[in-house]
Amino acid sequence: MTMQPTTTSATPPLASYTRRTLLTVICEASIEGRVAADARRLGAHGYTASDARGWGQHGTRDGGWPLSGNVRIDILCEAAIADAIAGHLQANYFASYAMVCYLSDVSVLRSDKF
Amino acid sequence: MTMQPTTTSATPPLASYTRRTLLTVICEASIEGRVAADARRLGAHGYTASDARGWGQHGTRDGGWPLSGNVRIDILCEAAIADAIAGHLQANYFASYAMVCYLSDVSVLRSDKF
Amino acid sequence: MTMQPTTTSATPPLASYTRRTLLTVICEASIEGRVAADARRLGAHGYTASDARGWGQHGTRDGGWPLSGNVRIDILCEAAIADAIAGHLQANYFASYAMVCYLSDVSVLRSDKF
Amino acid sequence: MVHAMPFEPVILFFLLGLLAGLARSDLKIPAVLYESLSIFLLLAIGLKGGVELARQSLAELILPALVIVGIGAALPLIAFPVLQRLGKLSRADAASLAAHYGSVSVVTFAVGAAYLASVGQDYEGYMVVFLVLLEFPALMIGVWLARRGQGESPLGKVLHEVFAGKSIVLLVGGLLIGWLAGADGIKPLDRLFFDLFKGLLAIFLLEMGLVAASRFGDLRRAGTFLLGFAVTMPLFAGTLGALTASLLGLSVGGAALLATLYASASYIAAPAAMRIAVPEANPALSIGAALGITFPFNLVIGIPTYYWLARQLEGVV
Amino acid sequence: MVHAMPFEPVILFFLLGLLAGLARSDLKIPAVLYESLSIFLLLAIGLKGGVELARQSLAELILPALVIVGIGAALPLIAFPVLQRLGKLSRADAASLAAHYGSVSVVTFAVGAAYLASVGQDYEGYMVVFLVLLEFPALMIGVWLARRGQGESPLGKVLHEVFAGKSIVLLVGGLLIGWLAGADGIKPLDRLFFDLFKGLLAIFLLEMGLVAASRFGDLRRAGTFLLGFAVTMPLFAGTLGALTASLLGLSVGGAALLATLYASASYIAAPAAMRIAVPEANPALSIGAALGITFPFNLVIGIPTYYWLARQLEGVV
Amino acid sequence: MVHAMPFEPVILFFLLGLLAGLARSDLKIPAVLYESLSIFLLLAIGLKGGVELARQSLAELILPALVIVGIGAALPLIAFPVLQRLGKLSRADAASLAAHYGSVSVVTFAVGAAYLASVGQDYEGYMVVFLVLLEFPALMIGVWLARRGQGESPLGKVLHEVFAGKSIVLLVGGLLIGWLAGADGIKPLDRLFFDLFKGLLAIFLLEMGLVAASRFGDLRRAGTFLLGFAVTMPLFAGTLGALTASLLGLSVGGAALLATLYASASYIAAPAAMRIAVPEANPALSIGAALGITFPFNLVIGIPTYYWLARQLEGVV
Ligand SMILES: Nc1ncnc2c1ncn2[C@@H]1O[C@H](COP(=O)(O)O)[C@@H](O)[C@H]1O
Ligand SMILES: Nc1ncnc2c1ncn2[C@@H]1O[C@H](COP(=O)(O)O)[C@@H](O)[C@H]1O
Ligand SMILES: Nc1ncnc2c1ncn2[C@@H]1O[C@H](COP(=O)(O)O)[C@@H](O)[C@H]1O
Ligand code: NA
Ligand code: NA
Ligand code: NA
Repeated sequence: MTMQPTTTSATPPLASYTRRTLLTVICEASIEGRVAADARRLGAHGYTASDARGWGQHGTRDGGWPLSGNVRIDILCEAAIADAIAGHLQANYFASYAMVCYLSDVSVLRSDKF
Repeated sequence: MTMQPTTTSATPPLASYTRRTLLTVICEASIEGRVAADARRLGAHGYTASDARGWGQHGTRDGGWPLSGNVRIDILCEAAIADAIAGHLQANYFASYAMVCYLSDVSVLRSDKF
Repeated sequence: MTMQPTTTSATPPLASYTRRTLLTVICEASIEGRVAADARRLGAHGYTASDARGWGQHGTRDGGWPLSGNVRIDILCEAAIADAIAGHLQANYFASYAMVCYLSDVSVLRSDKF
Repeated sequence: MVHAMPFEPVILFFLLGLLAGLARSDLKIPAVLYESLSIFLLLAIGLKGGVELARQSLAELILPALVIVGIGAALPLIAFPVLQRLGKLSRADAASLAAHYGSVSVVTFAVGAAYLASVGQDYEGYMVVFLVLLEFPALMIGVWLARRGQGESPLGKVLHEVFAGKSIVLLVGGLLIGWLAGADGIKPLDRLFFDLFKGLLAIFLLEMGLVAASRFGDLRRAGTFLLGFAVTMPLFAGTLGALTASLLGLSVGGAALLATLYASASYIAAPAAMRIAVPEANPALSIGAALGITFPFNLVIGIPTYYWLARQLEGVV
Repeated sequence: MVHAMPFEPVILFFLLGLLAGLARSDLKIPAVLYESLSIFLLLAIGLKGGVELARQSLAELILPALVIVGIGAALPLIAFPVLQRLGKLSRADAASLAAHYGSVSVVTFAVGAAYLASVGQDYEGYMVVFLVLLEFPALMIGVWLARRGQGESPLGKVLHEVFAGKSIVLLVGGLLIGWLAGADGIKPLDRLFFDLFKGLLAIFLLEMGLVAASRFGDLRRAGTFLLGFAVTMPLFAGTLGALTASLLGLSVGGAALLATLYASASYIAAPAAMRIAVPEANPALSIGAALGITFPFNLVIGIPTYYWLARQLEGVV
Repeated sequence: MVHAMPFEPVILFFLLGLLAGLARSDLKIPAVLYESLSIFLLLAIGLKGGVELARQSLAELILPALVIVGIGAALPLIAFPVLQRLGKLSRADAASLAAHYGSVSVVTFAVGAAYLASVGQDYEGYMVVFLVLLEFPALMIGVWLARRGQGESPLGKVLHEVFAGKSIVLLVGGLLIGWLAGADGIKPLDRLFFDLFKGLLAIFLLEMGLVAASRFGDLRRAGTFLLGFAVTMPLFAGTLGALTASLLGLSVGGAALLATLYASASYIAAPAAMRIAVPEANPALSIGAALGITFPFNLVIGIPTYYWLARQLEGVV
């Protein structure tokens, strides 16, 4: 797998990008509202959610029934805020809820939005 | 956050990967068709969309009503094309539409497809 | 495009992250079950799927009809397993099915889960 | 005397949705159910109109149609300067609002027809033809108002957006099928399209109540001028509609329905068309006013008022 | 003699779903159809109850309502120590299960009512009021049981979750609309809400069969104690319900329905509320027992048994 | 004389969808509504067949069933060499197309039955049993044709895919429920499953029109041979069906329906099964032909033609 991050990108600097962190949370649909509220309180300026299904440690959640649906939440923000949200989720939900969360580095336009 | 990109990946080079750019656009569902057409015209060879909901600068878009739905669009392409599409979106939609867009680096199989 | 991976992230090490690979597969909805079963057999400990639509080499798949729907599958796992799954998909599905797959590097919490 | 309407059950469903929304209930009507119901309602309204049309000489409809569309087209032209000068709105916002209020709301029409049925008042079944005809002109005028003197005009896009848009396809499609098949041919479909109409309209209104509640927040930005406009404009347009109908010799029921059409503000076709043709207009303003105020106003107060008006004008004009 | 029930067609739909699920068929009821059907069923049950309520003096309902809710509230208090001591379940799990079995299942109620209709047995139409009233207390008690002596109590959240939750909004909303509009006002909606009720209940039960099949896996973890509990508890609660009803002088049909209510375990409101208020409870246990065992048990064996019981008690108490 | 069919209203809905699709309207039937409607149609067809079956001695059905399935199984065996030799298609594509045309289309059957009802022609109610039986054999044969002499054969997968597939589960499930419950037991479900059948079929056909329009593009790749096949094959198969039925002494209506079954091409079960068992076949070819040409052809021209044929053969064979 040739994941050499030192390869420089060939893109011309047409638009100006800034590095931000993308926090992705996959969790039970029933706590979507709480996660969104927590994220807002901890400093996120936006969030996006889609319905999802899947399986993991807590078994199969096939979404065939409202109580078995998952949701995929994406929050684009500064690294420190992503970290604060991830820490908060870890402290408050990991023990009792089906939940996965991970971070990636992305380049955004209009960095003031995030 | 230990995002040291110098860590070399342990994956055996079973398949051969190429670096490509993933352009993600989150925007009002009503302009999905236009964004897709623009992307095709600017050189994208494929695109993927899913329904989404969320909030940001333009308020809450909960998807409970056709006019308030969002869409998440992913386009995998060469960096230069991603840049051209992002620049085009910035020039044509950012002022008037709820829209977010960001780029990430990914490794693809079958690079000739993108 | 300022994708300098050498920029160090400002996030405080509140939570402890580990690097994992995110394998994303976009394919015909009709083979979701088989891809999920293959992934499990090859060592994945979880998976997430959402409905999607799009176009690519195999034409438009607008999801307006069960047989024309796509699915987006995300599998978070160790790089070697991601590679094994990607290789398996390449060998078994690429020739006959509409399918795209790519890998990205992400930082996970609770690395033992993946 | 204005017939009190609050106990008409379909209105109660709207109020239930409104209350549930304001109480932040987790009640949600799935978007797909909303879409399915609107497909049903549009087809059913079209079919019903088509069946009535089959009983009618089309030639006799041409004159009334021209008058009704002509006077209807005056509505956005009257609303625009009011919005721009008195309301101090930007040209784009004024044009977009003019288009919303000049066009018509299919569901308001359906509730008006249900109201007439519940008070036992007949009306011309072909009114649905005017519903279809009144949908476009205001949208064209709105785009023209927004773009005047700016060169580029996306009228072509708007025309396609509207004529190939799903509301028109379903309304006109239903109309044609009803007209071709006639009452007898449609009979096996009555059980779905006619018998279930009011029940499904009730569920649709429940959802509209939820959506209207979620739009109340937008109204804060709107200011009092817009609030006043959202109530005055339908009353003005409704009066114009009742007068026009009396002039054309329509029945009392027909006059009440034409008043309802003129008074109603589009919140499906217009927002979609304006979003594409006049993107710099703020959709929160127009949808907030049309859906948050004018729609409930027409349901609870407007429709009985227009009916009362139509009865006063009977034999007068 | 216990009336055999397996040939009642709505039950056959449940069995079809169960079999399809166990045979790993790819049959899936889309989640949106499930939600749409449950919106329909809740509204329809509410409307029907409201229409009946309009025929009733409300004052006469106060005493029976108090007795029925009071005795109903005893159910989770009885179940909790049994689950904790005999079942060796954690406090959270015992409290959550007590809440599930103390609360009620709307669909079990609907099947019970359909059963009575099919054997030609009348019942008090206002029973649906008790259905609404019995939904809450057990959930409150469950939260209290789980949190006793732990300081923080999320009762407020649960109260909002339940009262603004969609089942209550739709049931109570339907009840009020039916009550305000009365049988005559509702008539134009009958074609949807009453005529289609049983057919749509059948499709809903098909889906419940599929869901129940997918929950059988959870039962392996549950152990034999829980399996026994999931059958014994409804029989005990059903008997208590039939006795309470006879005491209050309800009809045979009313007694069978109250027994069904007490015997039923909630699998919609309770799981949602417990997931938020008692997150450390394992939802697989409670949903597995309520939906995997108690629900099918009540459908096939329980309801005819409670009806038989109600007839035995007639004139005795 | 062939009965003209274009004014049969359900066909008009198909044409409306076709036109809307070709005009690039934004009209979309949500996928979930499509799935919900197909669940309804399959259950309703099954139930209706089951109720009729309950009036029938099963033993008498065995011989006709064997003949009908046997002759039906010849269809893919005849189509395969034609497609491979004359059409110069790859073995996989020829086998897949043979499976599609050998199997049957439930919706074409439903439209055929609606057509007979609208011209007042009776037919054997148990025809739906043959619909179920004819679904499988061609799929098995298609897989066998594609895999002959290649060792590995995924017949097991296909068998599970088909027998546990949702169309069979719903059709056979409905059949069994209708048979067990009988006409009286099913009565409370009539309002949904029978009264609404034609209206919901109309909405389903609207969607099929949209889908068919979106498949026209695929046909360009197909070439004229396939276009001819998609019209000739149903005429040939329909004639074989009418002859078989007359031979077996079925009524005129039964003969028309069996002709329709033989003539119809599967576009639900077959594509799903072939995608898994013969993935190297190009689905655009088979779906384009079956849905883009044969389905509309059967609706508008085929069905009246088969009915005409059945009447010509009456008393002749
Ligand atoms: N390794 C994984 N890759 C992708 N998604 C996962 C993974 N593990 C868990 N998930 C998703 O996160 C949800 C909750 O995970 P869990 O808490 O492990 O049950 C699952 O239902 C999946 O949708
Ligand atoms: N910071 C963010 N993180 C994730 N999604 C966002 C963010 N900001 C905006 N979005 C999404 O993009 C849509 C449009 O954003 P906006 O233009 O900021 O209203 C929102 O409705 C969200 O779905
Ligand atoms: N370049 C691309 N970017 C994003 N999604 C793609 C791309 N190419 C293909 N896809 C998605 O993958 C599916 C199958 O791709 P294909 O095999 O190229 O037809 C398409 O229907 C799209 O949803
Ligand atoms: Na108007
Ligand atoms: Na109970
Ligand atoms: Na056939």
